Amino acid sequence: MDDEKEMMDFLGIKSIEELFIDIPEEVKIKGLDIGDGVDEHTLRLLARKILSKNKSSFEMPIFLGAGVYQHYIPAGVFSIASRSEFYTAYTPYQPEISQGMLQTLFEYQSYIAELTGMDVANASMYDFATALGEAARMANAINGKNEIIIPKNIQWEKKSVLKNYVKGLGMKIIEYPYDKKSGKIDMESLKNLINDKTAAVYAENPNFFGVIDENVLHVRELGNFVYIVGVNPISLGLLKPPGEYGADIAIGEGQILGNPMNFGGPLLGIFATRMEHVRKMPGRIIGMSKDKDGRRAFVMTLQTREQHIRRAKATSNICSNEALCAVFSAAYISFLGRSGLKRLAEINMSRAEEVRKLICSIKGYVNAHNSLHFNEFVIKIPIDELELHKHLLSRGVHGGYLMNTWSNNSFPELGNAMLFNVTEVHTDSDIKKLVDALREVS
Amino acid sequence: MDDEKEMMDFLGIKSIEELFIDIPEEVKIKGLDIGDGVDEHTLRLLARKILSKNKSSFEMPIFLGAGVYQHYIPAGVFSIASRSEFYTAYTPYQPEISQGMLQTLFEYQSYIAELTGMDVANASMYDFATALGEAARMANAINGKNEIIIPKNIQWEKKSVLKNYVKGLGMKIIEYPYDKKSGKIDMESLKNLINDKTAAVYAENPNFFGVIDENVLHVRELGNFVYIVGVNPISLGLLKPPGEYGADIAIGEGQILGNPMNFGGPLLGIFATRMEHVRKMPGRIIGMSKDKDGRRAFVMTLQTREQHIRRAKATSNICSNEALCAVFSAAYISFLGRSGLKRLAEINMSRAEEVRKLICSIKGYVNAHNSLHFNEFVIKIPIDELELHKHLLSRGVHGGYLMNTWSNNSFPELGNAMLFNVTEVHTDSDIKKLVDALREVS
Amino acid sequence: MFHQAVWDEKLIIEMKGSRTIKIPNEDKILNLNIPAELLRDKLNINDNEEYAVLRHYVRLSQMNYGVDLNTYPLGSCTMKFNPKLSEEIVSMDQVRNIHPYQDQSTVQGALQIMYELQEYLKVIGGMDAVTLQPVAGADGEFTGLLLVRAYHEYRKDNKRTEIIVPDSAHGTNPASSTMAGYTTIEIPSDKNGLVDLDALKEALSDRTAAFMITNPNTLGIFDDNILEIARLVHEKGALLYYDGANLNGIMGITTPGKMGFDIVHFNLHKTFATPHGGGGPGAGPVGVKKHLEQFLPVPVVRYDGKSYYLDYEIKNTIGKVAGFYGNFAVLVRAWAYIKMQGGNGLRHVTERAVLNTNYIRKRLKGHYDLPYKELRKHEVVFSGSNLKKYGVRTLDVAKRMLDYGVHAPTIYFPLIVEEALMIEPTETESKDSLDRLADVMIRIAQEAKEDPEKLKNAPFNTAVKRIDEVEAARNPVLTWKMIK
Amino acid sequence: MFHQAVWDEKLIIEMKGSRTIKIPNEDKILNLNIPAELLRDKLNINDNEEYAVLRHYVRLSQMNYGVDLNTYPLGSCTMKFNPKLSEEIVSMDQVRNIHPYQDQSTVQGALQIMYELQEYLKVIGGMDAVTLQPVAGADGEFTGLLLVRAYHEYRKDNKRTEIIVPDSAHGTNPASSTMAGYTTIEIPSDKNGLVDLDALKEALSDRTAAFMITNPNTLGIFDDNILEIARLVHEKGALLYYDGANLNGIMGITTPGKMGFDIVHFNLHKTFATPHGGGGPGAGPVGVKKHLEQFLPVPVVRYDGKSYYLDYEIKNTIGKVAGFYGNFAVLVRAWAYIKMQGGNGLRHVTERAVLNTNYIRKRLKGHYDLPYKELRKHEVVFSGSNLKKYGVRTLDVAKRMLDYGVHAPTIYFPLIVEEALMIEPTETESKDSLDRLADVMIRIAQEAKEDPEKLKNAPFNTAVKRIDEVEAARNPVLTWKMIK
Ligand SMILES: Cc1ncc(COP(=O)(O)O)c(C=O)c1O
Ligand SMILES: Cc1ncc(COP(=O)(O)O)c(C=O)c1O
Repeated sequence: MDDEKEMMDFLGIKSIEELFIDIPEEVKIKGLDIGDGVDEHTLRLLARKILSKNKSSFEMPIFLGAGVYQHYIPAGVFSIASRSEFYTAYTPYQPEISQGMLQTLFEYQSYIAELTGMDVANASMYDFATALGEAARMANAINGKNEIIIPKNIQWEKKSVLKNYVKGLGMKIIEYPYDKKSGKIDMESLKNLINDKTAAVYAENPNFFGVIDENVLHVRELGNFVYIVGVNPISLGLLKPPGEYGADIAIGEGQILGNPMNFGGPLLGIFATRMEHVRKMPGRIIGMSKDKDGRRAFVMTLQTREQHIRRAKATSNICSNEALCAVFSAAYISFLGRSGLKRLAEINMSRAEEVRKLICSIKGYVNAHNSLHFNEFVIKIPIDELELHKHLLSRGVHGGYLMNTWSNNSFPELGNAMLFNVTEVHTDSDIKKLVDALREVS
Repeated sequence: MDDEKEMMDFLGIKSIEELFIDIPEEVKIKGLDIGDGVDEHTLRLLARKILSKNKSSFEMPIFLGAGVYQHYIPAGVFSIASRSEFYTAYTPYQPEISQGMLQTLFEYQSYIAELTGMDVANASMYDFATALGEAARMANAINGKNEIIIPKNIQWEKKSVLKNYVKGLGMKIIEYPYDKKSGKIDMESLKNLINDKTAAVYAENPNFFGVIDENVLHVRELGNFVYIVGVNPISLGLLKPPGEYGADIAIGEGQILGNPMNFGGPLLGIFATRMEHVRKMPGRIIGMSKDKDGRRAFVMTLQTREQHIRRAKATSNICSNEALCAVFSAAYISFLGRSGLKRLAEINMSRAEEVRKLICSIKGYVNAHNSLHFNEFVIKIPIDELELHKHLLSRGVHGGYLMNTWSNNSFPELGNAMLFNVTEVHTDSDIKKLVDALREVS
Repeated sequence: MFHQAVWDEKLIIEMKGSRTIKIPNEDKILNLNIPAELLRDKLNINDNEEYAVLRHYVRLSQMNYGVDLNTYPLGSCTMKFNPKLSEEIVSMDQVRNIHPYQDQSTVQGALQIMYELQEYLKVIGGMDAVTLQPVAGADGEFTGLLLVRAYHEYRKDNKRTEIIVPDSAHGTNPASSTMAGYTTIEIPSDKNGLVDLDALKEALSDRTAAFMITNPNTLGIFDDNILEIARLVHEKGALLYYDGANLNGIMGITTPGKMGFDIVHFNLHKTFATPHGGGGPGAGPVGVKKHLEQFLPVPVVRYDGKSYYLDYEIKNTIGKVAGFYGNFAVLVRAWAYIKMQGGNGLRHVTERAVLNTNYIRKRLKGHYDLPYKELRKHEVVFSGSNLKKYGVRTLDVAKRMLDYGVHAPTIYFPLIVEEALMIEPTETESKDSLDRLADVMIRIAQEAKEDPEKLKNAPFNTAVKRIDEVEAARNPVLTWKMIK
Repeated sequence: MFHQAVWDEKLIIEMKGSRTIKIPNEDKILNLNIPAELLRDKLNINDNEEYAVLRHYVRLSQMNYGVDLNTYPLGSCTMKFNPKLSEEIVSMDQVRNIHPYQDQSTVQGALQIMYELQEYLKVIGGMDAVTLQPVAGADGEFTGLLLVRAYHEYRKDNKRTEIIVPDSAHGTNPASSTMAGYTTIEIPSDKNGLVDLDALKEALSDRTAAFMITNPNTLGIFDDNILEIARLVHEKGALLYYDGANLNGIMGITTPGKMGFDIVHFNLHKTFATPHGGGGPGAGPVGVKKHLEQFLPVPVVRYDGKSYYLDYEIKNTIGKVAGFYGNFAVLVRAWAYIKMQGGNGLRHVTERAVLNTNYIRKRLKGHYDLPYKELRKHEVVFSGSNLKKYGVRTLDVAKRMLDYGVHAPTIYFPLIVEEALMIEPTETESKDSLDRLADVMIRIAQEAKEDPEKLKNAPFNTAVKRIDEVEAARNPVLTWKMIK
C-alpha cells in the first residue's frame, strides 16, 4: 500500500523487517499456523453455519435459571447499547469528552442503590460469583477477621470462585445448613457458627432454591459481622431491599436486568454498600461534580482505592469491568420504571407459582420446599435426573437444572430433583409443552 | 396517565371525546376490528414464527437476478445505515442541522455521476422501473416529442410501469427487436424505427439477458433524440459509462449497490443526466454552498422543479424518495472504492462465465446467446421451465428466472429457458449443488 | 446550552487511503477478453480503509438531526417514534435476504405479513381492497389517479380531464394529477379554512374525474361537511380521493370509507411509524371501494385457506406502478406497528395525538397568530405574521429553534396561511417534551421583540451557520466534479 | 472547528412521564400472599415513556467519545477497529439466547467456537493449553497467579511468597499479586527502560513464585534479554508470567512461549479487536505450558472427534475464577477477528501497528521529549516535561487534544516516565489519521509556548469544561439520593 511505503520512506527503512531487528533471531517464529484469513462474507456464512448447531430459547422453550435468566429485553435496550459512542469507548479516562457514559453509569449506580436500598453502588463487577469473592475480601478489609459463613445451598460455581478469591487472605469458608422442609436458613445453626472470628455472613434471597426467605430480615440481629446479601434484582421491585434489613454489602447478578444470557457471559456483578465502607469498596465509582463553568459534570472518583494508583495496596485488581452491561441495565430499568419493575416481579412470581402447581399436580412430582418462591422452585422427580432431562429434550423442551447431577451431588437429601425457572417470557404453550412432557413419565 | 389528565385540565375538557365533537356522529365508528395489541416480546416471537416460513439466501442458494441481485454487503454498511440520526430523520428541510444526511447524499450523487459518466445525478428515484418512467417523461419535456422506443427484451414489469408513467402524456411506446443469436440490439431495425416523432430511445447494458452489448456505444449516432441508457451500476466498475457514449439520461437499479434484496423493496432508482437538462430532472438534488461564515455547507437545491413549489407544473410528483437506500449505497461504494468496484465487476463476470460454461457442458443445456455476459445468462433447458424449477427446489437450490413462465410468454423464440444469475456471493458448493441438480434432468 | 456536534468533515473523495475490505472470491478471476472499446479507463472514486469510511459516516451522522434525538414537530410529516423492534425484525435474514421472484412456497412468511397488512388497512381505511405496491405517498396518489382514470375509461366516460384540489392541498396532489394526465383545478378554501362548498359546486362538472382532499385537512381541521362533499362529488359522477397523510387524526374514530371516499392512500411512514430515512423509503398503499377493485395493480396477495399467493389475475388491472410488490421492508415495519397497537391502541394513538396538538395549540396561542378555528386534530398551523413588525419572519423563528436543539415545524405550508408554522407533535411526545417545545417557541417570540437580529442570524449552535440557498441554486455544484 | 454535541441532559430521575413498555403476560397475576414484612414500600425510580428513555440515552451517547468517531491513541489499551461483522454475529439468537446450563448437544456451535479459539490462542501464545474463563485482563492475571500458586503448592514448594514486577508494570500486576496472596517486589528498570538484570538477580530467591512482565514492555520497547531473563527466573525455580496486553507488538513475529514464558494472559478486548464497551466487558484467557495444564480452571472445551464437550475432569484444577465459561459473546468476537485475519493477517496487524507507532514516534520527536531508545513496537511513551517551563503539564496537553476532536493518549503511565504521554496508535489508523494526530500534538506543543493559559483552561469544545476532580473525591456524590 502506498501509505505504508510513504511511512517507511519517512522512517528511512526499506523493509518492515527492520522494525523488528531488536527481536533476537532465536525467538522469532515462522508465522502462525492457524490458516488463512477469509473475507467478511465467507465468515458470515461460516458463523451462521456453526451457530446453527445451537438451539436458542427462541427455538426451544428452556426452563433453566440457576444464576442466568431469560427475560424480555426491550428492543430499545439493544438499540441504545449498540450506539457506537458507547460500545467503542474505553474507560472514561477523559471525563470532559465522556459525559454520556459517565452519566449513564451514574444512573446505573443510582438505580442499584435504590433497588438494593444501599447508599452506594459501584459501576460494576464481573459477575455475581466474583462479586461475592470481592465482598468477602472487603469484609476482611473492614474488620480484619477471617471467617466467612455461607449457605450450604449455594451454587457450587459461586463457592468455588469465592474460595479462589479468599485463598490469598487465608480466609476460612464455613457453611451453614438450611431447613430441609422450607429450604430456608436454619437460623439456630447459623447463630451457633457465628463468633468473634466471623468476618462475614452471606445470605441469599431468593436463595438457590428460588425460596423467598424471611429469615434474611433477622440475620443482622445475630451478631457483629459484615452482612452480605445476595439478591435477584428483579425481585426487589417487590421485596424489601437488603439496605432495609441491615446488610453491609448487597450483591447480585445484573445480567437479569436487561442483558442477554449469552451462554453465561458477559454477566454483570452488582455491588452496593453503605457509605461508611465506600473507601473499602472494589471497582470503579462515578461521582457527580462541576465543571469550570459550574455546570453539572460526572467523573470517575475515589480512584485512590484502585490498582492504577494504589497498585499492590488496591482494594481489588479490577480494571476493565462490565460497563456496557451496566448500560444495558440502566436502559432496561429506565424503560420499565418503578411500575414495570414491580409488575415484572409479580408476573415472575405468579407464573412460576402457576407452573409449580401444575407440575405438583402430576403424580410423582413433589414440591421440595414448602415456601414462597420467586421464579424458581425445586421439584422432586419420579425418575433419574438425567433420564428425565433427556426425555424432555426429546420432546423439544429443555427442563430445569439437575440438582445433583450438575452439582457434584451437593443435595443428596433431595434425591432426584430439578430446579425449574419460569419468567414472563414463558408462554402458555411453552408451559403446556413442559407439563405434557413431564406427565408422560409420571 | 397523569400527564394526559394534566393536559386535559389545561384544555378544560373532561373527556377525550370532547376533542372529537367536530366529527359528525354519522361517520363515527365503533372501533377497529383488528384484534388487540400485543407486547413487544410476544410480537418478537410471532414475527420470528411467521418469518421462519421464508427461506432466505442464507438457507438455500438462489440463482435469481432479473432486476434484484444478491451481493455481499459489508457489515459496516448496516452499521452506518442504522445510525438513528440517519434513519429517523425526515427530508433535510432545515439544512443547518442536517449536514450529515446532506453531505452523504451529495457524495451519493457524486458517486453516481462518476460511475455513469454523467454530469449530475439526483438523490434517488423509487426504483429502476419508475426511473425509466420518469426518464421517458423527462425526454418528452426536453423535446416535446411523443414516442419512446424500447427494447423488446425488457423486463415486463418495467414496461408496465413505463406505460403508466407515460399514459398521462399520451406517449407511444414502440419496441425494437434484438438479434436472436447474440441477444443484442438489432441496430438496423432500431434505426428504421427512429424518426422525427422519436422522443427517446432506451437501451440497456447489460440487457435483460445479461448480455453486454457494444451496440449501445453507437445508438447515439442514429439520430436526434433523448438517449436513455439503463445500466447495472456494478458493471460500471469495469465497463464504459453511458456518459462516454452520448447518453442523455442514465438510469439503473441502485439496490445492487449495498442494499439488501428485501423481497424487492425498498429499491433505489438511479437517475443521472447532463447538466443542460438538470432543470428538467425529477427528484431531489443536493447542492454545495456556503454558510454565513463562508464554510462549506450542503443544501437541497433547484427546488423550483419540485412539487412543493411548482405543484401542478413540477417535473414530477416525487416527494419521499429512497434517501436511506442512497446512504446504504454511498457507504457501500466508499468501502469498496475504485479498486473494489472494478474487482467486483470482474468477479461477477468471471463467476457467471464459469457457471455458464459448466451448465452448457451438460447435455441438453444450451447457451442462448453467443455473447459476453455480465452476471446473468439465458440457458435453453431440456424440459419444461416449471418442471425444472420444481426439481431444483426439491434439491434445495433455487434456480433462475423462468423466461416464459414468468413473463407472459414474452420470449417464445427461446422455448424453455432460464435466466441464471451468479455473483461473488455464490460459493463453490452452491454452484456444485446447482450443476449437480441440473445434471439429474439432462 | 445545546450544541450540535461539529466535525470538520472532508468529502470522502478528499480522503486518502487503501481498500481493506475483501470481496468474496476475490482471487478467482478468469481472463475475460472484454473488447477494449467496452472498457472504461478512469473512475474518479478513491479507495479508503474500512475504518476511515466508517468513521466518516458516523461523524456525519452526528451532524444530522433525527427524531431519536428530540422533538421533530414537522407538520404533515407525522414524525413519531419508530419502534426499535420493527428494526430488529427487518434485520432478519428472512426479510433482508429473500428475492422477489422466489417460489411462493419459500416466501410464505412474507406473503402472510403482506396479506395481514392488506386486511388491516382495509379496516383502518374502511375500504374493500388494498394494494401495497405504491412506494410513497405521492406514488399512492399517482396510483389512485390511475385507478380513477381506469374507472372512467372502463365506463367509457372519456371527457373527465380534471382533478379538483383545494388550495390547502399538499404539492404532491396537483403534481400527481399532472402525472396522471389531468388538469388540476384549484379551489379556494372558505373563511374557515375548509372546502368552500360553493366553489366546489362551481368547479364540479362532467369533466371532473375526482376531488382530492384530506380530512382533517392540512390545517388540522376536520371538515364536518364531508358527507355533503361526498354527495356533491358522487352526484357529478366523480370520485372522491382521500390523501391519507393525515390519518393520524382519525384512526379508530372514523374511516375514509365511512366518510364517503372511494380511494385512499396510506402513508405507512407517517401514520404507521416506519422511519423516514432522511427522505425515504416510505410506502404508500392504496385502498379502494369495491367498484375500483378490478383495476388494482398486480399482484395482490391472497389466501386460499392454506397458503398465501400473489394474484396476477385482476380483470382490468392498470398493471404495475413499481418494480415489484412495494417496499416490503417498510410494509413489515407497519405490520409490526399495527400488531403492537391493535385496534384500541390505534384509537388511543389518535386520541393522544389530538390531545397533544390541542395542548400545544393552547400553549402557543397569543404568542403566535392562530388563524381559523381552535379545535384541531393531528396538527395545528400558526402564523408568524405577528412577528413581522420586528422584521422577523417565520424562517427566522425556525432557524432559531434549531439553536435550542429542537427541530422546526414545517414552514410556509399550507400556502393559504401567511408565514405558516405547521406543528404536528404526534402522540409519542411526552408532556415534558411538549412543554419544552412550547417554552422554546414562546421564548423565541419574546426574542423576536427584544433581539430580532439574533433571530435573523440564527442558527448559531448547529454544525454550520445559516446557509446561502440562493447561491446554491444560482451556481449549482451538484457533484464533486463540479467543484472548482 | 470540532465541537462535541452538547445536550442539557437531565438525570433520568428528573424526567417525568408514564411507562409505555408492556411486559409479556402482564395481566396474568395471581394473588401472591406475600407477608407484609417482606414487601418493600417505596422505590425511588420513576416511570417514563419508552421514547423519552430512548432519546435520553441516544443524546447521552452523542456526548461520548468512541473509537468509531476518531483516533483513540490510549497507550496500553490497544483501541483498534471493532469489526462490525463481529457485532452482527453476536446479535444472533444462537449467541444471545442460549443458557450456560443447556444440554451440550444443543450448544455445539458455541462449544466449537470456544474450542477453535482455544486452539488459536495456543498457537498465538506458543502455549500448550488455554482457559477462556477469565473475564478481563486483570482476571487473567489473577488466574495466572492462582496457577502459579497451585503449581508451587503441588510441588510442596511452600515458601514462595513473592511476585517480582518491574516498576514499569501496569497497576493490575501488583494488585493481582496481592489478590493471589503474594507480596509484590518491585524492581527498578535499567537506564534503557528494560529489566535491570542485576536488580532482577538480586530480587530473585527461593521465595520468588513468579516474575511478571510484558515484552514489549509498557514503554513499547522489546527487551532483547528475554531469554536470559527466562533462564534466570527458571533457574531459581520461579515461573515467568507474560502480561499479554501488549501482544499487538509481536503477533506472528514471536510468541511468549518461544521467549520462555510459562503463563500468558490475552486481552481479547485489546489485541483481538473486541469493543471496550466504555470499560468492559472484556475477556482475559490464560495460556500455559504443559507443566501447568493440570491446574487450569474447569471446564475446558474439548473435542472427541465427533462432538465438543465441557471437560470438568482436570486433575488438580484450581476450580473456578468466574461464574461460567468466560465472556462468551466477547470470545465469539475474538474468534471472528482471528478467522478474518488468519495467520498472515495477524502478522500484518503487528507489522502495521509497529510501523504506525514508529511513524508517530518520529513525527513527534523534537516536539515532546522521548526518553529511552528509538525503536518501538506497538506503543511509544513521550514525556511532556519539555513543556513544564511554560507551566504546562501533560494533563493540559491531554485536555487540549480533546478540543481538536481527538482523544488524548494515556497519561502519567508508566510511572517511570515523568509527565508521560503514552501513545498506541494501533494498526487500524490510516496514515491520514496519524498525520492528523501528529499535527494536533505538534500544534499543541506550539500553543504551550504561545498561549499556555489556553491549555491550562482547556477543553472548550467538549460537552462540559474541565471538571473539578478533587471536589468530586472530597465530597462524593455517587447516586442521586446523595444529591443535595
Ligand atoms: C398531506 C400530504 N400528502 C402527500 C404527501 C406525500 O407523501 P410522500 O412524501 O410519501 O410521497 C405528504 C408528504 O409530506 C403529505 O404531507
Ligand atoms: C499492560 C496491561 N496489563 C493489564 C491490563 C488489565 O487488563 P483489564 O483492563 O482487561 O483487566 C491492562 C489494561 O489496561 C494493561 O494495559
